[in-house]
Amino acid sequence: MGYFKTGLSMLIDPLSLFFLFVIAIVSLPSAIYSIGYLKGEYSRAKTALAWVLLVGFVASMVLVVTVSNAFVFLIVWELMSLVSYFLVTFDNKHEKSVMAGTIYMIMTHIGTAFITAAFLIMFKYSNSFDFTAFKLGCQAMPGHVKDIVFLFLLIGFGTKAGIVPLHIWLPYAHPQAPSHISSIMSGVMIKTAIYGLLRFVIFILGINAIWWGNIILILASISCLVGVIYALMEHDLKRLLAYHSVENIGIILLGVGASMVFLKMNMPVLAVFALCAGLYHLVNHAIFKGLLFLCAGSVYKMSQTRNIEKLGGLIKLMPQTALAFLIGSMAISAIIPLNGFISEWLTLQALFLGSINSIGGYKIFMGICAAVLALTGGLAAACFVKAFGITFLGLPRSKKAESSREAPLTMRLGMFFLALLTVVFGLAASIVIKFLVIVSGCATGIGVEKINFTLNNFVLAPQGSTVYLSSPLVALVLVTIIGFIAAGVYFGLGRNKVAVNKTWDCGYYNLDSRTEYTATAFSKPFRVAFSFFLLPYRKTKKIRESSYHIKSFRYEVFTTSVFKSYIYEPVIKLIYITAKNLRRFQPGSIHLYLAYIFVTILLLLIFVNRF
Amino acid sequence: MKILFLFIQILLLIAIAPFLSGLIKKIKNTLRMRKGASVFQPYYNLQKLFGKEEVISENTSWIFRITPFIVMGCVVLTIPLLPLFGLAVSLNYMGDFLLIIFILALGRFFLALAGLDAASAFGGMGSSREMFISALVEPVALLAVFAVSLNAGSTSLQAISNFHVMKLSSFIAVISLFIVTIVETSRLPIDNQETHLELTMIHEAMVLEYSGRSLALLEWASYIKQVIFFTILSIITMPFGSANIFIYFIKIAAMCLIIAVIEILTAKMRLFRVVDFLSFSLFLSVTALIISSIGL
Amino acid sequence: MQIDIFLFGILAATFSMVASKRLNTLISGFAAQSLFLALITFLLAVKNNNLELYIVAGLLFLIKVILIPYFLRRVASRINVSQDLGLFVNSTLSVFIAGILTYLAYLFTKNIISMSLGGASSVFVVSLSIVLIGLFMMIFRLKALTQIIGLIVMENGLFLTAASISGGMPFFVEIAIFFDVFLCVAILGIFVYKINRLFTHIDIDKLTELKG
Amino acid sequence: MQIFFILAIPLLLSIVAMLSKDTKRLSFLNSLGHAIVLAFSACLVLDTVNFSEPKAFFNFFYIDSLSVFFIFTISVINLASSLYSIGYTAMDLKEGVISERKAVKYYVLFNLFSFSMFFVTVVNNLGMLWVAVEMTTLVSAFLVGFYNNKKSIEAAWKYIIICSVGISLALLGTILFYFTASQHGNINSLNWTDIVSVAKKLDPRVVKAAFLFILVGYGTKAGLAPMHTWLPDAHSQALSPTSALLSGVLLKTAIYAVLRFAIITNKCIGIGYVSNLFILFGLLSLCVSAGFILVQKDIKRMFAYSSVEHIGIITLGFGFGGPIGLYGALLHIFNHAVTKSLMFFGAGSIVKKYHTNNMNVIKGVIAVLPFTGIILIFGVFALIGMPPFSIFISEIIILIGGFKAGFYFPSALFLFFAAIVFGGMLFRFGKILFGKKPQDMAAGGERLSGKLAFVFLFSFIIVLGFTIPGFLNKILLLAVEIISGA
Repeated sequence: MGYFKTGLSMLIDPLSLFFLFVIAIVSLPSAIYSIGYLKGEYSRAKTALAWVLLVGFVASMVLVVTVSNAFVFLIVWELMSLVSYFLVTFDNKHEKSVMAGTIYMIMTHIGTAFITAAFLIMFKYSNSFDFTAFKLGCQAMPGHVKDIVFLFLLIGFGTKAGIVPLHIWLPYAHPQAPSHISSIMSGVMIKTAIYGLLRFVIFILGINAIWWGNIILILASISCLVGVIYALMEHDLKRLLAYHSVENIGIILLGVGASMVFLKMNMPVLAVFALCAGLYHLVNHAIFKGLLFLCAGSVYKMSQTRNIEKLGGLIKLMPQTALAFLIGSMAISAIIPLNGFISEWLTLQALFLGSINSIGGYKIFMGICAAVLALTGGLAAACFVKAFGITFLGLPRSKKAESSREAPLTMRLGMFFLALLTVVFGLAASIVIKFLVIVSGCATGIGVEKINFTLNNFVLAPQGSTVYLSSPLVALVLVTIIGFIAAGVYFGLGRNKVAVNKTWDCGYYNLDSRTEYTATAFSKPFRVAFSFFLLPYRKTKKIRESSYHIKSFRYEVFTTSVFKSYIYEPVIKLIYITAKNLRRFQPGSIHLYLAYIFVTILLLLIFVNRF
Repeated sequence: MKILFLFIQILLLIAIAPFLSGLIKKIKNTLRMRKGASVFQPYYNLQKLFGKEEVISENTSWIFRITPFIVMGCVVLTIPLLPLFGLAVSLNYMGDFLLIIFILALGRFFLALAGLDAASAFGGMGSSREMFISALVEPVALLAVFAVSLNAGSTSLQAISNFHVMKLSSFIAVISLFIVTIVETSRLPIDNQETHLELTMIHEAMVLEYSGRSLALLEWASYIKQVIFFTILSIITMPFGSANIFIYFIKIAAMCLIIAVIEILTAKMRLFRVVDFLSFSLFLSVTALIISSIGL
Repeated sequence: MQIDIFLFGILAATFSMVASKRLNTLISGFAAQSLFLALITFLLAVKNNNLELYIVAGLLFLIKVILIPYFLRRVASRINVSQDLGLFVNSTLSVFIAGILTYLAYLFTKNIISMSLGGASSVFVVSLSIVLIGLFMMIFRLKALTQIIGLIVMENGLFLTAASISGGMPFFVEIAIFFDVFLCVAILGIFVYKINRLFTHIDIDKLTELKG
Repeated sequence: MQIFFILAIPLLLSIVAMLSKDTKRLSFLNSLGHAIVLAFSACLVLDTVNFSEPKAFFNFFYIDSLSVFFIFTISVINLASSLYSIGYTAMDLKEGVISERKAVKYYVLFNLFSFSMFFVTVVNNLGMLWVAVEMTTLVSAFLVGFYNNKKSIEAAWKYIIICSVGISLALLGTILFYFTASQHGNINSLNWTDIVSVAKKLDPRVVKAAFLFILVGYGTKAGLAPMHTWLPDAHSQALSPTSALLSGVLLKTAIYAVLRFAIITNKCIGIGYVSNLFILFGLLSLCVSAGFILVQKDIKRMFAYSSVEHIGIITLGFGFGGPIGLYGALLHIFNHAVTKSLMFFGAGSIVKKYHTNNMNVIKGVIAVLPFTGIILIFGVFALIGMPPFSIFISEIIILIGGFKAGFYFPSALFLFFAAIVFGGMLFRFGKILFGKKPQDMAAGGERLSGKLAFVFLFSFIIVLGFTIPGFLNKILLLAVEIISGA
């Protein structure tokens, strides 16, 4: 049984280091944040448990990205799921948490089953679980087996990453965990799936056919759109963010998928470039999603609600959290000059360059992917206008929101650390990409000594193209211009005369928080435009005083979760009904049971020669 | 030297922007057989607004206050990217065509937030619609840019302002970009700059709470935005004589004429009809892309 | 030759059990079957002049012909069970099915055993068919007691099979099996009492509390 | 020589129990006795590992590494169960569910039961093997019907009838083996060692048919679908310590019996035949149990079906064959025994506390029984095959065996059904373990002896999740050699 004498052999190459870095930059602020977050929420023992789980969670993720043996990988991979299950069910007094944990765990397990199958097929060809042996073994693997392995790995890691339609667990699980954990789960844990894809599909398996890249691009595009559309409909702040994780995984995979296509098209420079774009977005998403979850957590801790329809006006009550959330929102909406913008620009450029350099259908295909990305960006911006605007601006919509105060210092520290990083990764793009090139080279196995995507430390310049982008310059010019304008206005016109008054109310009403625009109303145009997909429906309820007089009228609008109600629920129902029918075969009659034995032996005797 | 030219370019565009708006109004009025206000009316408006006291809602936060500056800053920021006068210089190292889309997104983002800041239902409605339409416009714009850039071989604006870009696909893309321009400049049939009827307005609803110099800045910014879009269209469709300031003005005036004609010929659409309209333009963009991929 | 006659006797007894509708007939049928079995064993013992087989024949007679039927009758009378057996399948059909089962046993023997034995396998046919019929009785008869009888009919069949093969199994194994069967019947008897006490009937078909 | 102590101590204990009156002292003595048995079996394991020669006594006992492995498994579970019994019987006595005399009777039966199970694994004669298996049924039937209520008597009746019928078929199979051995092998012996030595000469047709009877017969006892029907009834009605024994080791002794015949069959006609049958029944068991687990509301029945599932996995492992598959299957036997016993103990404690088996009613176990609850949540994860627990390791080894041998489709089905079971179990147990505790229920009330049993078993689960100790590895490898006939 030499296969299992594994020990803990490590593989630390640029790819692993990159992921270690991502883990570190999100886990650290989250840990600091949790000091303040956990205080007063849980009992002493539970707080200690939270710390233990946090450490275990981070440790398992570190192991996932560093081990060099597939068998050990599988173990630490499941370990990571197990620890995160306990974190999701941490508030286990709520049935919701337990349910979320269960859904999460089941989906993850299905994914792991596929990964296991893929590993075992690879093992059959390599006779060892070691990565290097895997790599050697995969060279001898026939093409169609490679295809199957790829599909298994895609489903397996896709489940963890939350690719549509395997994303179903994500909006349940992420919001239920304590917020600092949500931030790590969304920021880092789902990225380990990307690591898995890079490590096992690109690094070890090697790309066999161009349709691998295509399928990833298609799934990525779908994930982008579906994620952001659902996010727009969502009024639970943390769930909203969770859906955005689906979207952003889609964007990351656009880069990865494009890279795979280019690899197969034998365009190494572009492949590296596209992968850089994907990886850049990966680290960016880790940063700003971590940040947003931390902010959402402090909103939740301070106001005790995550429903944005109950929030509002928090910018005055918790200004620093608001600022951090605003920065996060801008980053995720790809607003200049923050980091989300850089990676989205890079991805668009990668798709564009791919489009130029390829022929025929791929020109259009890449273009459509880029268009999807653009649409996603627009919708994401809309969503975060909603999220920030409804939560932080205007008037508080409930007593709970009115009574919130600024979060404790440790929490703010965690948030501002990440907020700072969004700026740094926005401005230092040219430096970051130099490292990413090395990482991509490691993943794809392409020599990257001659590949350079920067002009100097300030200007991004994709090789083989004449476009440039300099985010520091953009920021500089923008600040200068605004400064000039402000100065011009101030010195040209003098001090502004400002009168503070009530909001214009058409002269009729006293406006209060009940007349504010709501999140539901905000998302209405989107609901109507995407009604073919969202299938919205209404529930109205009249409460009558008498048959002539309606005392109050309740109106709620819902959307149908297409994947849940048309894929998962029917499948589960089918399995469940089959199981129920199966139950009828055991009605308690011993005569029947004896008959089973009788029939079994008869059938076996009849078909004895078939075995 | 280059910096100086850029500086002039920026100031010039800022300066003429209100005039173009006045020009369009004048053309419209003339076509309608009306006398109408002077072409310099926008300048008078701005002057008046700059001089007025500002009234701010008590519900607002700092977002509301900084937004005019950011919006203005954004539109101005796009100007140095355009390869115009002075041997078609531009701040090419700063970014490319795509950057313009991203820059405008920043302004829009803050404007929409400002709409929500005053806790007024009008503002919220405006923000919602603005974000809705702009989200739908984004893929249309991008695909059109994509098609044009494919012809140019680069998304760099300098590369685009070249004769060899002029292909069939570019023209189809330009039609699409023209629709984008109509949307982005709040023109009929998407939006109506002249109405304050609450159920129809989009851009005006967002800035409803603004007054005084803030409003002046926002108005001015929208004039500039209009110029920028006209410029982009002219660069692609008529890639000649960009260095010559008079030719440039003639091209821009032609754009104004077209816009004015379209405005008097159409009525405003229902909000959800816009989706169909934009799908049509998306279809155009895709067609452009397909034709371009064939090489035409 | 005598063996064949006795074999026929066993088969006849078995069929009569299948056809019977009353408990007492059933028990008598079982006694008859066991008697024929004992006789066959005895014959084999004479033939091989094997002391062990004599003992086995004696034990058979003692336990299966006398003791177990007595015990079953006693249980039946003690718990005052009705004589009606409760049939899922009426007796005509049952006999017909039993016939089919015998044919199946014949087929099985022909295809599997005879080939390696080279003829002379009628003992095997009969014994296998008894096993199958015993199982059939357990499946299609409702009462607890019939199930016990079905079980020991199967056991008889097995015994016959063993005996038909080169003079039976090793002696101490036979004895152990004997002992085991007897114990089994006794324990089942105890449970019949318990069932009767708790449920006031021994209608096994109605014991369906545990399901699914 | 240890084997005689291993056999004698349970017998002795049952005699002591018959004479004893003081339950409390008896229960401690019982645990002590089984601890000694475990020590002896550990010695036996080490002995076998070091000298690896099979031992035979009186032409009756035969002990090779396969038997030793089973003996070790049985003695581990016996000790755990006897530890748990201390608290369990005390509780029963306190609540007045059973009388003092009945408690004494329990210990008599307990020890007879363990004796019969040990006996199964050491006899050489296949006829005696049959007798021993039948003995385990007869003794444990009383343990199943221990409470003498309607349900338990019904369960016991079904148990004894179905298993007896099954076992009769196994006897037929044994006779057929004997037939061909004497006809073609020219030996007049039912000793396994003798038949194995002439295995090549046996008539393949007869062996094929005989093995079918063996598989269905002992398979009934092992709980292979569709002959598993007695199993949930018996397991759910037996006392919890007994359920653990039934599920943990009794089923495995039947597997042991099948294995002994499988070795002969493999030698005679090659491995394909047995392998296919094993895979068929393994998958069938997995399928059936997965369905039943999904809709099960009774906590103990749920575990019973889970046993069917794991027996299916074990059978599948043996079906996949090859050194890896066999190794995994054997390891799984041990892992499942340990884990399932733990779960039955946990279920026993829960049922004792909540007085219901219905999982829709049970809520907030962690709040009510903190120790049990926490051990149980890990136990559930262990049972459904999560690392770092032991069952994951053995399942993955079985899967490796399957892929290695090219059984892709069965392996895929295995993964599929395992996923269903995973979902079903997790769904149920998430609900009962977490949540608010019922208001009128006092927390606590866990006994030290019970905790000791939990810790004892749980340490195996954890340790085997990380490493397979050298002696166990060695004994498993030796047993694999025996099964594969090398």
